[in-house]
Amino acid sequence: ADDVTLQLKWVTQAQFAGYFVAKDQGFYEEEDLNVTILPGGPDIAPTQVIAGGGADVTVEWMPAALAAREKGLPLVNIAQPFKSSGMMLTCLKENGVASPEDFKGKTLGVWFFGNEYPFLSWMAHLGIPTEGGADGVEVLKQGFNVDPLLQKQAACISTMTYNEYWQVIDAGISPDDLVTFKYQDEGVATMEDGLYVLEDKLADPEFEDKMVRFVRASMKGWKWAEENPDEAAMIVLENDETGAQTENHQKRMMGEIAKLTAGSNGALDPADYERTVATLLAGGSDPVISKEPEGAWTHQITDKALQ
Amino acid sequence: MKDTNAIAAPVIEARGLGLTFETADGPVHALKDVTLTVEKGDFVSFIGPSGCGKTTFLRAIAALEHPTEGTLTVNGMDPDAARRARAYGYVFQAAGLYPWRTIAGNIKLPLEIMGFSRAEQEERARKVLSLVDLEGFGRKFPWQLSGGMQQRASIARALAFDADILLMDEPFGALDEIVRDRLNEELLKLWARTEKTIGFVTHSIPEAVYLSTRIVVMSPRPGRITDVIESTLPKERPLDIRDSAEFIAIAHRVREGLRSGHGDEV
Amino acid sequence: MKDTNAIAAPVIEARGLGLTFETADGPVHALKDVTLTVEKGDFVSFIGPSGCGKTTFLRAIAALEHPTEGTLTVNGMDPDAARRARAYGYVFQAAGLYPWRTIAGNIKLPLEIMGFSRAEQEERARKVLSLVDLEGFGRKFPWQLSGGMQQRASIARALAFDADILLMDEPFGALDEIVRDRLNEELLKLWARTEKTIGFVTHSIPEAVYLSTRIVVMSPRPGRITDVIESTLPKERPLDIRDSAEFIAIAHRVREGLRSGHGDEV
Amino acid sequence: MRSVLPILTVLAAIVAVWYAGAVWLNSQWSYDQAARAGVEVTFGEVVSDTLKQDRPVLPAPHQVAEGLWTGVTGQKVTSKRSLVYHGWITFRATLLGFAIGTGLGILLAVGIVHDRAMDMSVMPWAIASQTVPILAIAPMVIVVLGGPPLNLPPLIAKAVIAAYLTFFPVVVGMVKGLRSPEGAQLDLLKTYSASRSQTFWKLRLPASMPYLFASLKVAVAAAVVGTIVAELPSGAVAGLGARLLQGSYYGQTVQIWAALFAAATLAAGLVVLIGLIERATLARMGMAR
Amino acid sequence: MSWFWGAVLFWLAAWAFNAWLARQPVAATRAVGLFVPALFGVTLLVLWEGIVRGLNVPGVILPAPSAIWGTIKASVPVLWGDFVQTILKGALSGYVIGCGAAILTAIAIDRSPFLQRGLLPVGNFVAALPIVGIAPILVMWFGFDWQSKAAVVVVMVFFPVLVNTVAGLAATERMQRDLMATYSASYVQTLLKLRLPAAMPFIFNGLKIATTLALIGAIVAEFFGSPIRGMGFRISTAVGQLALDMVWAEIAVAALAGSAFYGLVAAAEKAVTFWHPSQRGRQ
Ligand SMILES: Nc1ncnc2c1ncn2[C@@H]1O[C@H](COP(=O)(O)OP(=O)(O)OP(=O)(O)O)[C@@H](O)[C@H]1O
Ligand SMILES: Nc1ncnc2c1ncn2[C@@H]1O[C@H](COP(=O)(O)OP(=O)(O)OP(=O)(O)O)[C@@H](O)[C@H]1O
Ligand SMILES: Cc1ncc(C[n+]2csc(CCO)c2C)c(N)n1
Ligand SMILES: [Mg+2]
Ligand SMILES: [Mg+2]
Repeated sequence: ADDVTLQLKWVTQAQFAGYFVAKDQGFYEEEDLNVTILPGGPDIAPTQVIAGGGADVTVEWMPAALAAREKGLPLVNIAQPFKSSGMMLTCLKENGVASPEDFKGKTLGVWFFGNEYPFLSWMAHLGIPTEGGADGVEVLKQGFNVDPLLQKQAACISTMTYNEYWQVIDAGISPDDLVTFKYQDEGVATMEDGLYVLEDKLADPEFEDKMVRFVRASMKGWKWAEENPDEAAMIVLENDETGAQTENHQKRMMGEIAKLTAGSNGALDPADYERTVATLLAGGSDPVISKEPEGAWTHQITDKALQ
Repeated sequence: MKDTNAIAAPVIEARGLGLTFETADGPVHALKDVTLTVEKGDFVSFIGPSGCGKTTFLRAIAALEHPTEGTLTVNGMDPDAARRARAYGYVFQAAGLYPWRTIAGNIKLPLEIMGFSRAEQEERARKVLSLVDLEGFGRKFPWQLSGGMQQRASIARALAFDADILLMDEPFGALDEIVRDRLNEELLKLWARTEKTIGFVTHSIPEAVYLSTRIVVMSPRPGRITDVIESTLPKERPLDIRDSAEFIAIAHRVREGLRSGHGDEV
Repeated sequence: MKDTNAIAAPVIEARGLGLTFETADGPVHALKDVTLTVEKGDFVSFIGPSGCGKTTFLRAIAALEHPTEGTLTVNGMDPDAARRARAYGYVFQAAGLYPWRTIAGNIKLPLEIMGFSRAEQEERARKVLSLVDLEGFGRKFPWQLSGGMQQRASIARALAFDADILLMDEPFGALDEIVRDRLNEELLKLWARTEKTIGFVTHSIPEAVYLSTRIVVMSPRPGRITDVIESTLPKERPLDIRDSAEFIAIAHRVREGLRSGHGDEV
Repeated sequence: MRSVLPILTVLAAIVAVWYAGAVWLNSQWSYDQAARAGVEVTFGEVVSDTLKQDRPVLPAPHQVAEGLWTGVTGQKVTSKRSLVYHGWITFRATLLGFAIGTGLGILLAVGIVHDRAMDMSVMPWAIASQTVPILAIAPMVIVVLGGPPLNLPPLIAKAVIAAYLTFFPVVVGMVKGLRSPEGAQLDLLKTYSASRSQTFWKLRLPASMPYLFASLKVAVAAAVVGTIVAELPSGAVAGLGARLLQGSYYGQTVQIWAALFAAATLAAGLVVLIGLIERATLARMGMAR
Repeated sequence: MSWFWGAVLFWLAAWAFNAWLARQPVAATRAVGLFVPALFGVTLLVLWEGIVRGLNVPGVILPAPSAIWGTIKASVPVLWGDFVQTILKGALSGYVIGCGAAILTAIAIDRSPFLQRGLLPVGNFVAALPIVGIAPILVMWFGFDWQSKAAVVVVMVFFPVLVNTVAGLAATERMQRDLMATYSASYVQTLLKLRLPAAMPFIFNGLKIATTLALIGAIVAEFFGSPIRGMGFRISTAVGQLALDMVWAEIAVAALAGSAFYGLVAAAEKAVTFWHPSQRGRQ
């Protein structure tokens, strides 16, 4: 069997159910692959791992991947299992935020570490400076959890539809007390959770073949997970080495994830790509990418995998 | 509480004094059944082999150790009270100057604590420094001086505040014979002039005989007094009194006392 | 200076020796123009006030300091070579036993370094321990002994490897008179028996006179030799020789020498 | 043993302050929740609520104790939910890193003491090395060591980070210790014309032992910290560090504190262990009085 | 490859030169004392540059020193802003509060052996709590700005300084204390004139250890939530952006600031404890 190492963007959770399912259900084995899944975490830059040769393929968000490409690391998107973006800003109603106009003068929690680009683009889009002041917003680098909202250190925080949002709910705040702004709805969505490899390796037919099989098996895993969300969540749970995840949370997460993967067969939709790039290029004074990227995605793999 | 009634109570009075240290290896009887009376103006030397309790006895007088048996009074009070009344100056076996203070600073230390005025401090420091021949060394630090000079500085420190009792634990041990002779003479003069009461520990028989009005011979295990020799020498003592027959006789008696105490060891 | 009628080269020979320490406060002339010849079998005492360079001179002989002027040879070689040839045993002013070694272990230290066999080490340690009256203390650690016992152990350590030259820096300074007398006698016996050459620093005039064939009187600032007194005492010396007129005369001469050297200071 | 009562007293005081702090810090949430629900609450209700919240700002001592207890005994020790399992993983890496760091530190110290050039050049950089924020470079170290061509297992990568924090106290303490012999002690060996290696084995090394043990105690605690830091980015899969992070990510304060106490217990246990070894060694050397 | 071997060669040559220089009589002078470690540092940098270029290490794994230097020059305002936020506001204030509190606590518990026996073991346990665990909690308590960083620093430096101060206050010799007893000095007099001066070498030992801890603490705490400036913030975001040259620029600033901080405390130590044998030996 051929070895493939996959680097995840985050810790083991239902966000990556498709891959765990493919491994657990033997889809990779059927393709004669021996896949190692490396969990990520707040301190792991998947781009760096792949640059260091620690992985063959990685799950990454497109803004970070394009930024890395500009920095000289030629990442290429070979598949896009997620159709929609799950990122949003979640605000407490009592803090007086009802629409984006109300952001001014407020403190907003934002994820950095390469995940700040969609937010910065959005603010640039709205024309709100991020340097603080009465007309701007105060930005707080949000840590790992939703505490800044619960502790009232921020008026709004970044959440994923499938994860942090539910942590806020679990903490005992009812959905009625919350206001959410989905990037998808605001028209500034960027693509999340694509599969990326190094460009020069794609020239190698053997590697190309491995990736074709890998993407095929992974998409099979995703579709299985969409159809059997509860079983998929249990598979994820079994693969969690820290023993910190809970069944309830993972099952719910799987349900939300299924909404994001729905509508993708694995092939990247060039229209989504164009929108992402346009959003990023509008990224204010310190743009994520300064010029239109070239060759940042390919259908080379999905064409073969999905025929 | 001092002797207002003329002829007065003894300055130091020990009755059946015992002091036992509890150690991991069992008790050490540093002093046993020590009885001694020291009158005002006495110059008492303590002599005896290493470990016989000389230092311990002096420390007990200074309330640095607490007797486990018997009674001990200083100026008629209990030693702790005497200490709080700053009844004595103490010269330790080692100089023990504070390295972060200059020599003058070290000498002023007790004066600062006892609340002397700045001017008085300067004045007294100057005086005692010249007494021990250390003029000009006031601004040096202790570690810039030789061992002998440090020892002299520590004597100056004890003299600075002019207590009535002076307790000295081998103060001249580190000095050479000539300097020692000179300081012996100075000490005698000081004692004659000030009528201080002095307790003095030494290893040297000639020194003990030359200085003392009374010589206490001690012996170890347990530490006890084996002999108390009253000196018949006059109060006025030139250095060459040491060649007199009387001196040699006393020295002989001390040596005999020591030797008998030594019988059981080394 | 002694006349070299003997066959061999002198054991120690210093010519116009000078040693200056550079310090932050300027140079200190510890030794200046020191000329001295020590023959095999001599027992030479160095006496003089504190800071006159006695220790420095002994250390220069042992190649622990390096003269800045003049020449110095030991056994005809330069001191460093003599040190490497392990020509001497050295007893320091402080005992300096290693606290993590037992007394026997401390005594075996030089023997281990010089590569003696195990059996030989045991044998020698036993022998020197009894020489200094410390039988039965071999397995104690230094801090379990009194200061005097520690000093004796350090003497035993220097004797253990039986060097021809013995350099001793105030070895008996910390001991009381009785023990000191006994060790003085032992040292004389050892010297007579082994024909060692001994360099001996002391503060005590009687000790210097009692022990030596030659007494070197030194004086400070700069450290120099002011007098060399040949002893006329016989080689056989009972303790009571110290009451003889001859002894007293020599002691007097030493005292005079010391006093004149002291003129400028203290 | 005389210390038992004082320690218990201090612990009791800390627990009392802790409870007070828990009430104080958690009450905001109780009031906010009540306000959101539109109900009035009494102070008594607030207090009892603050001591049993799911996501307290500061969990009460009994909550942490419970977390520790279930973490340790709630399942088989081989279970991934067991604190013992994670503690064991951290412990292994800590010990390996500690061994590497100590060895390296001693070697460096020996070099510094014996070679002037090393003395003058290495020490300032050893100090500078410790000002580098380890958490910043840990991920890179993990990536570099874990990836080709080295492909080292996570255990080694973690141990390297632990060693990085370990070596410094050892170097500092050991240099001090190897230099602790006084001039007189060195002079003695000079009079025996002892070689450098004899001086090292017979004087410098034994003299340095108390210093070495003092630094080893600091170093082993640092090694635990290093391992935990290294566990954060190593994929956050296992170990107390991963537990800590997971707890932090999901706002499971009780889990954080339980992992935190487990880590501190591990470190304290190792320090005590070294203390015992120290006592035994120094007693054998006759240096314990 | 030639870069690589050239660098190794340079390193060997410089090492030989340093070894030679250290043996010269001039080695004792201050200039050489600075030059030797500087040359050592330069050789490390040259070796690093050589390895990166010689082995073609990608810049996203390890940038070359020259690239880092370029970034430093280009981003002075950013670096300065981060320095102010993290070092001046976070680390320094925490250091002063933490060390001050520790010394005062040590003096406060000094008279109570009971408290000392109880507090020190517990203190050692608390000191063993890894900061990566404490930092998120303190960020939660004190907000995301510099106050929480200072709090982390306080927690980190408190116990080392406390333990050292307590040890220092106990470090007087018996005779030195007896001397005070013979003067019947009050507690405060003994403290001011004997025990504090005698404790200084120990206290400074703690203060020196605390400098590096303070820096690490302030930077690491920023990983757990911060405003959008500060060295820890910059490092963690720059890693995510693969801007490793920026990461290393911040690390360089941290190392420089840390060494300067340490040097400052060491200089103060020298001035205050000039009388201690360890300082006297070095003139
Ligand atoms: N703190 C202590 N704990 C236990 N034993 C002690 C202590 N202090 C002194 N001793 C023991 O008490 C005895 C008397 O000691 P002391 O110091 O009084 O002797 P000394 O006559 O002054 O001797 P030296 O001439 O050597 O100074 C010795 O056996 C000594 O070991
Ligand atoms: N390492 C040194 N650096 C500077 N000065 C020194 C050093 N060693 C000794 N001296 C000085 O050299 C002079 C001679 O010192 P030395 O130790 O030889 O005197 P000594 O005759 O042995 O005195 P003592 O009887 O006090 O032991 C003194 O003034 C001393 O201060
Ligand atoms: C420190 C840090 N915070 C947030 C993210 C953003 N993020 C990327 S994937 C993911 C999982 C959502 O459940 C999240 C939160 C990050 N990468 N690192
Ligand atoms: Mg005594
Ligand atoms: Mg001397």
